[in-house]
Amino acid sequence: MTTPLRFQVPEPASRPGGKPDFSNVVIPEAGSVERPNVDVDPKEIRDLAFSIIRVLDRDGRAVGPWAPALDKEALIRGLRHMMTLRAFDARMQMAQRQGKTSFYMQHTGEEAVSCAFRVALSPGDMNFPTYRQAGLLVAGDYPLVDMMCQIYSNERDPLKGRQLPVLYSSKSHGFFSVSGNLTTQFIQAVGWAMASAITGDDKIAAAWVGDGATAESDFHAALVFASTYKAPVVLNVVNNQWAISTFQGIARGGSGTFAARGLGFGIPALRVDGNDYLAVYSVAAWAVERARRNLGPTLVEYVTYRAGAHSSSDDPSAYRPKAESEGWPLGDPLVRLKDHLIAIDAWSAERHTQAETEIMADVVAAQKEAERHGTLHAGGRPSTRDIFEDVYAEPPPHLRRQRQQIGV
Amino acid sequence: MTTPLRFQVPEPASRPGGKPDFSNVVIPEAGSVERPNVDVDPKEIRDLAFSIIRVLDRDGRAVGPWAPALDKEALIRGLRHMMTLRAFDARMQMAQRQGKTSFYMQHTGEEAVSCAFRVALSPGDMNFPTYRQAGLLVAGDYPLVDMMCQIYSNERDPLKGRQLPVLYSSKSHGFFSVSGNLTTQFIQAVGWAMASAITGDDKIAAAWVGDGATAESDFHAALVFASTYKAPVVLNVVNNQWAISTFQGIARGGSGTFAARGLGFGIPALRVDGNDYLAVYSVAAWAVERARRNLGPTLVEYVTYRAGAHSSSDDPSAYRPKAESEGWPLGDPLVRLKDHLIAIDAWSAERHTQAETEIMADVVAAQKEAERHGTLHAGGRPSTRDIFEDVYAEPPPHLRRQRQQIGV
Amino acid sequence: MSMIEAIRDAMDVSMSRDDTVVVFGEDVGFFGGVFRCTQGLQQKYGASRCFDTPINELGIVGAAIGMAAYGLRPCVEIQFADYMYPAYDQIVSEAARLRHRSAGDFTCPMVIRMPTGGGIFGGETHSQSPEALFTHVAGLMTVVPANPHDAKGLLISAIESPDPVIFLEPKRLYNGPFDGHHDRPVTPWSKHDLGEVPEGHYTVPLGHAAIRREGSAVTVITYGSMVYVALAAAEETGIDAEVIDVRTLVPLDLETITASVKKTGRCIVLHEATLTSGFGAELVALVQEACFFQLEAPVLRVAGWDTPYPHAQEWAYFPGPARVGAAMREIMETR
Amino acid sequence: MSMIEAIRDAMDVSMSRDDTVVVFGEDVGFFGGVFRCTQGLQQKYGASRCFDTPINELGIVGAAIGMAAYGLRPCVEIQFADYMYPAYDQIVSEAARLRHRSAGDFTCPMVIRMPTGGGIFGGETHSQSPEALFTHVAGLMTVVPANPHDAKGLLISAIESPDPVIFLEPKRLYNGPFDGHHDRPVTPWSKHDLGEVPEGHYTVPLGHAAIRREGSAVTVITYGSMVYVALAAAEETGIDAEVIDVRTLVPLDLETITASVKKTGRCIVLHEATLTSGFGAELVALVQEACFFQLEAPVLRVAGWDTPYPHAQEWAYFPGPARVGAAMREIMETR
Ligand SMILES: Cc1ncc(C[n+]2csc(CCOP(=O)(O)OP(=O)(O)O)c2C)c(N)n1
Ligand SMILES: Cc1ncc(C[n+]2csc(CCOP(=O)(O)OP(=O)(O)O)c2C)c(N)n1
Ligand SMILES: [Mg+2]
Ligand SMILES: [Mg+2]
Repeated sequence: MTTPLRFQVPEPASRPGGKPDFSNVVIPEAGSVERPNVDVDPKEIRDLAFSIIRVLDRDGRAVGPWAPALDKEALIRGLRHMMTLRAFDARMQMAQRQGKTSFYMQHTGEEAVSCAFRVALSPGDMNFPTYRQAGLLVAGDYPLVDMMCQIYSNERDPLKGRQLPVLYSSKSHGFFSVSGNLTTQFIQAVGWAMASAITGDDKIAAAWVGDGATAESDFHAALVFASTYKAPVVLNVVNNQWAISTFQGIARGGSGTFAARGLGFGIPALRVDGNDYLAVYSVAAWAVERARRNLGPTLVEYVTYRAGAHSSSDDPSAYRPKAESEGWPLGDPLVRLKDHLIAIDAWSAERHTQAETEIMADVVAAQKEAERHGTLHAGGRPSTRDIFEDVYAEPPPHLRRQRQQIGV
Repeated sequence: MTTPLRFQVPEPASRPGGKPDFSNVVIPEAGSVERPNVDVDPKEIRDLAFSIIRVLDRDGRAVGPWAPALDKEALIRGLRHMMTLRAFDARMQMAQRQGKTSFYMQHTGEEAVSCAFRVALSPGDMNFPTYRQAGLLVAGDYPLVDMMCQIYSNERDPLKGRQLPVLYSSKSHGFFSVSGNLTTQFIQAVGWAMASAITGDDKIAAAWVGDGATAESDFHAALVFASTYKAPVVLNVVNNQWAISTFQGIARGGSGTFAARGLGFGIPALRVDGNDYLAVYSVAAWAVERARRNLGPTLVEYVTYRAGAHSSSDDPSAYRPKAESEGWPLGDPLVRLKDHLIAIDAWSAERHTQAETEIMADVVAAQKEAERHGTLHAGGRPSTRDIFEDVYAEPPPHLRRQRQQIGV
Repeated sequence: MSMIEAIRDAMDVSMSRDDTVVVFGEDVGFFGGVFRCTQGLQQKYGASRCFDTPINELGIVGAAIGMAAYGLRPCVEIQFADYMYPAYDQIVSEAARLRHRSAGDFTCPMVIRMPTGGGIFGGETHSQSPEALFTHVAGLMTVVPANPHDAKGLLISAIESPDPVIFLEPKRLYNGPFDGHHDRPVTPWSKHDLGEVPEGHYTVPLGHAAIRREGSAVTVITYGSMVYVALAAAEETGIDAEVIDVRTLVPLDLETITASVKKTGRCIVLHEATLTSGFGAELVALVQEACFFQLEAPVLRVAGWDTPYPHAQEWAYFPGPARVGAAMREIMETR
Repeated sequence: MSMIEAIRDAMDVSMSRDDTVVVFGEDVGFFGGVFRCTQGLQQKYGASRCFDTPINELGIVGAAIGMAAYGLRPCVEIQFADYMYPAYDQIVSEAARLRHRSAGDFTCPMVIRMPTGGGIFGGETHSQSPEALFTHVAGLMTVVPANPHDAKGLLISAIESPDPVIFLEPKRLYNGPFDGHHDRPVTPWSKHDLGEVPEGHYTVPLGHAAIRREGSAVTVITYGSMVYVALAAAEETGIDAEVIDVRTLVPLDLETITASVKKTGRCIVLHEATLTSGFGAELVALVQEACFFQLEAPVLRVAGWDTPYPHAQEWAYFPGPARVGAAMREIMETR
């Protein structure tokens, strides 16, 4: 027999006890990647799937062809969105520790992705998010109190206590009901976009998935349908380097990037610095315009890092170096946008501290308001009747019988 | 509102009544595509996913770097394999029309793909075929009588009448049980290959799927696992231009080719003239060597044409021009190998006619033999007991009770 | 008209009345479906409303869910019920629960049509009856028509339903009321009153069973092809069976069922799907609870064997009139 | 030891005795599984025999089928039973039928482990009990252990089985015999006799039920977490119930069940899964057929409501001792 085969399982560059090592993340200079027209032939831009589009340079200046036309007010709003999301995470994470709810998931380090993307959308567009895009709600001015009531499963929970915390839903805010099952929403987004095209509407859809969840087979269904029908959809992959305990290499395999997945379908694929608010906005706007102009889908990979735990049930120190996040080469999205605003004299350290205080005050106020309507185990809660409603528009006889059994 | 979106559904170049049109199939000169070393970096050969590797030129000469080292005897054997498969198809198609079985599927025009690939494998390697790779059995000298007994579901059917005709199974001949469900076998092949690597074996797997079935989500699972674990597997896509009534554009979408799917996974992807026996063999050998040398998976797209109906239940004239197959630019694999053998003075028109007669005689003899053991509705048949056996290794009580109910 | 024509007519009527109704699936567009159920719809309504899809059942249902969330009413075809499994996650985890988990913020009005059942020598992957895999799932409705009139009326109801409906079409009934006597010709629907299908729009409401034969001796609860097997068995045994076609498995018309069983005091549950954990088990559980004191014999089940559906031994697998007749005799002897 | 340790021990023992046993799934390799059931196995046996997979359940099961066909004995983990649906086609159409369709040419010895059931505030996607979706499928065996001793012995039997086994682990029992009294602390397995797990290799054979409480008044047939709910209800109502832990749903130990029901004359079927078409329906159908003339009351079912599993209203959904006790009183009053 010829030399025996060997089984190969990818391993991350470093594990607990080891030194953080991101030498494999090749980072081009800010401003160095060209910006094609939105009607470019996908074939011409295959290389964009293997680079990283960046706008903010080391000195906090916005450079290169992808530097967007966002005025100071817009940028300050963006910073406030990210600061709000971070403050919200801090309070809710603590509330979970205090037993006020069962579960929570933070966005730490990834705030720019959903916050900046949201700004590139128009009213009526629809996101099909995962559990880690609450920035779409925050940047869309969805009431923090309502988010908190959902997390607390209290009497004011818009979802009536049925859903796990953070699996929000808001049609009016272009935020599709988050599923606990990974990746199912990716093909649904494509279907929603097909419907918009079928009816001659001008709304577009945005699909969201994490690096780990791209491995699910629904991802393939989405790319096949999007490619075949040229659906007006932006296919977003948030590569925060980790699934739960498995690093991106397990899902990604031998392809250098997740953006590369688009190449097999003739779908233009861009890779962007996910911690660069300006770059994220600019790439999102490019992809949204392609969809809106009926030029078809775009795949976007956001290169970022999950600085916190996967969820309140997770402890990353079991599978990655404790200090790994400090080694992350793309920095912190809030700090980078803040530094940019200061560099362009639109902001100052003082205003920042002041803003932090204001925002935290707002979040705490919202939390107080939410808690007046109860938390998971105390105070006002959804009724038992809510279990039986909305299973169908009209409760069928067998459900009416079951309701009567517990007398609600 | 901006200009309304439009829904786009791909349409084939021509439909019934129209002229066959394959102008979209770009065909490079035979011998014009380079042949990289098997340990090449996949990045270096992305262009091979968009070309077509061809060996036999217009004059029937074998040209270029992919011309394999197959001696005359091997080539004549290959021709005989393809002629046998075609004769087999003719007889079984007729038997189905005569009501001797319920269903049949032909290979007309695609004989080179499975017949030539089989020759590149070694004993112990395992194919995970679809219903259209019987050439793997024929070229592996599996008894025609056994194939026919399976088709007839008769008393000698190795599968005891349980399976639909042509869904053969033969572990000893490296032919995994064909499933009636599309694409499920693609990931199973990767798992088999992983097992071979896990145990330090030197056997490799070959996965098979049609152009239409690449759309199934199991295809994604297979590419993800193959890419992540560098599994020793050859991933074969037989692009015969049509699914049932849907042309390849419906499954392929915006990517120029099916081979391109590999690029998203860093899997080397080759496209080959599926009607060129020498090219198919040569590409298969290249991919098999990569797998055997633990260099990982290869995706191969065979460009061919389904000259016949999808199955005995199908009538292609309802969805494509009657004469479309005559317009197919890559010709007939049997004729092309025959012409090559004549061009190199290894064969003659006379020997060909003689071989046709011999082969048909063998097939007819096999059919007589098979029919002595019965056909679907007449003569010897599998027993009713066979319904209940092999559901589990040991029949559990409830199945024993059910067997007793019909007294078998 | 045939059941195929009735089903096509239901989609045609719905598409002409409501622009949000769209129809798609594998080979459904240009070709009109492998069973021809959608023939002519693309020509009539254009490729935006009736189109071919890639071969990906997960994609078909997943895309339909997105469309339904947008506001369309997709009516999709899975080529054979045997091929619904890849879509099972989208059906169970998504379509069935969307209204509930979003508290009505998003809904999923859609129909998933699929040919079901055996009798066509289709082997294990063209013969299955997976209805019980849907009836266990809260949020779905499951419908099985047994004649052209019901097929059209029920399909229109399903398309107009605000919630997802699984619409299982007994393929062996497409052309006539097959009663299990595979050695005899099947009379075409054109020669059958239930083959008389009104023109235009009408509905058969979901959740209502139909009594196909009145009787006093034993109640046979069934659906799909088995309705005609039960009728044949009644004639052949001379046992005065009451044959109930439940038509809608969920929501179930328990009233009609219990009224009948209380009258006859005996009950047989009949389906083609494998016995264990089949929908028949649910029917037995409900009947014995509701009619315990009226039952003179245990409720019997006649069903497919707990094996894959075989190719050559099709008629030994299919629960035909002989097996049903034997069960009728057995239950009449019990006292 | 805890049920988690018992399950880990079963895999450890099997891997050390048989090189062909491989373990993989999402987060099961380096990290040792989100419930820590595979902790230490990669360190002990290497990444070739215990490894992490991409997040694709279809791929996990599909690859395992190929490995089983090669000659390995994969024991894979689906992180939560709620996530098995993407793999359902591979389980139903492939693993379950491979031996039959290939006439034994290829077989599929594999175990698919998955945590099941609620009680952890996991909401609709971390709480489901999909056992009935497996029991309907010919070719599968379905096992639900209810204590550490059985968990280890049954899992070793499952790994050594020549056919595919679905191994459902009631996650609420991982650390102790939870009886539905969520307001009380759970005594850890270490303080429970069934938490005493023999060292090394032993098996609990598939297909055998266990009587957890002998009684004369009513038979409660159940499995998983509900075993302890039934025991609690018996104590609290003072009704002398016989509690049967079926342990293996398919193949089912019908003898033990019918012997008990014939003795008590009354029967309650209890599970956490949604009522309609749940495995309880099959148990009722079998019991009423086998024990009709001994039954003094209809068989009652206590089960999860026919709705998705809610987050906040978990304890109104979970069939706890109060609901089971009420059913016991009701059935004792019927005569
Ligand atoms: C179908 C399915 N399988 C598994 C899980 C369990 N699970 C939840 S999140 C997660 C990791 C996802 O990682 P990634 O996609 O990278 O998203 P991230 O958490 O990093 O944002 C897993 C395995 C699930 N929710 N659904
Ligand atoms: C899961 C599943 N969906 C649908 C089908 C029905 N079906 C059988 S063959 C076929 C077309 C496959 O086309 P292709 O993959 O191109 O293979 P070819 O027949 O051309 O060799 C379809 C739709 C099936 N067998 N399984
Ligand atoms: Mg991630
Ligand atoms: Mg094809």
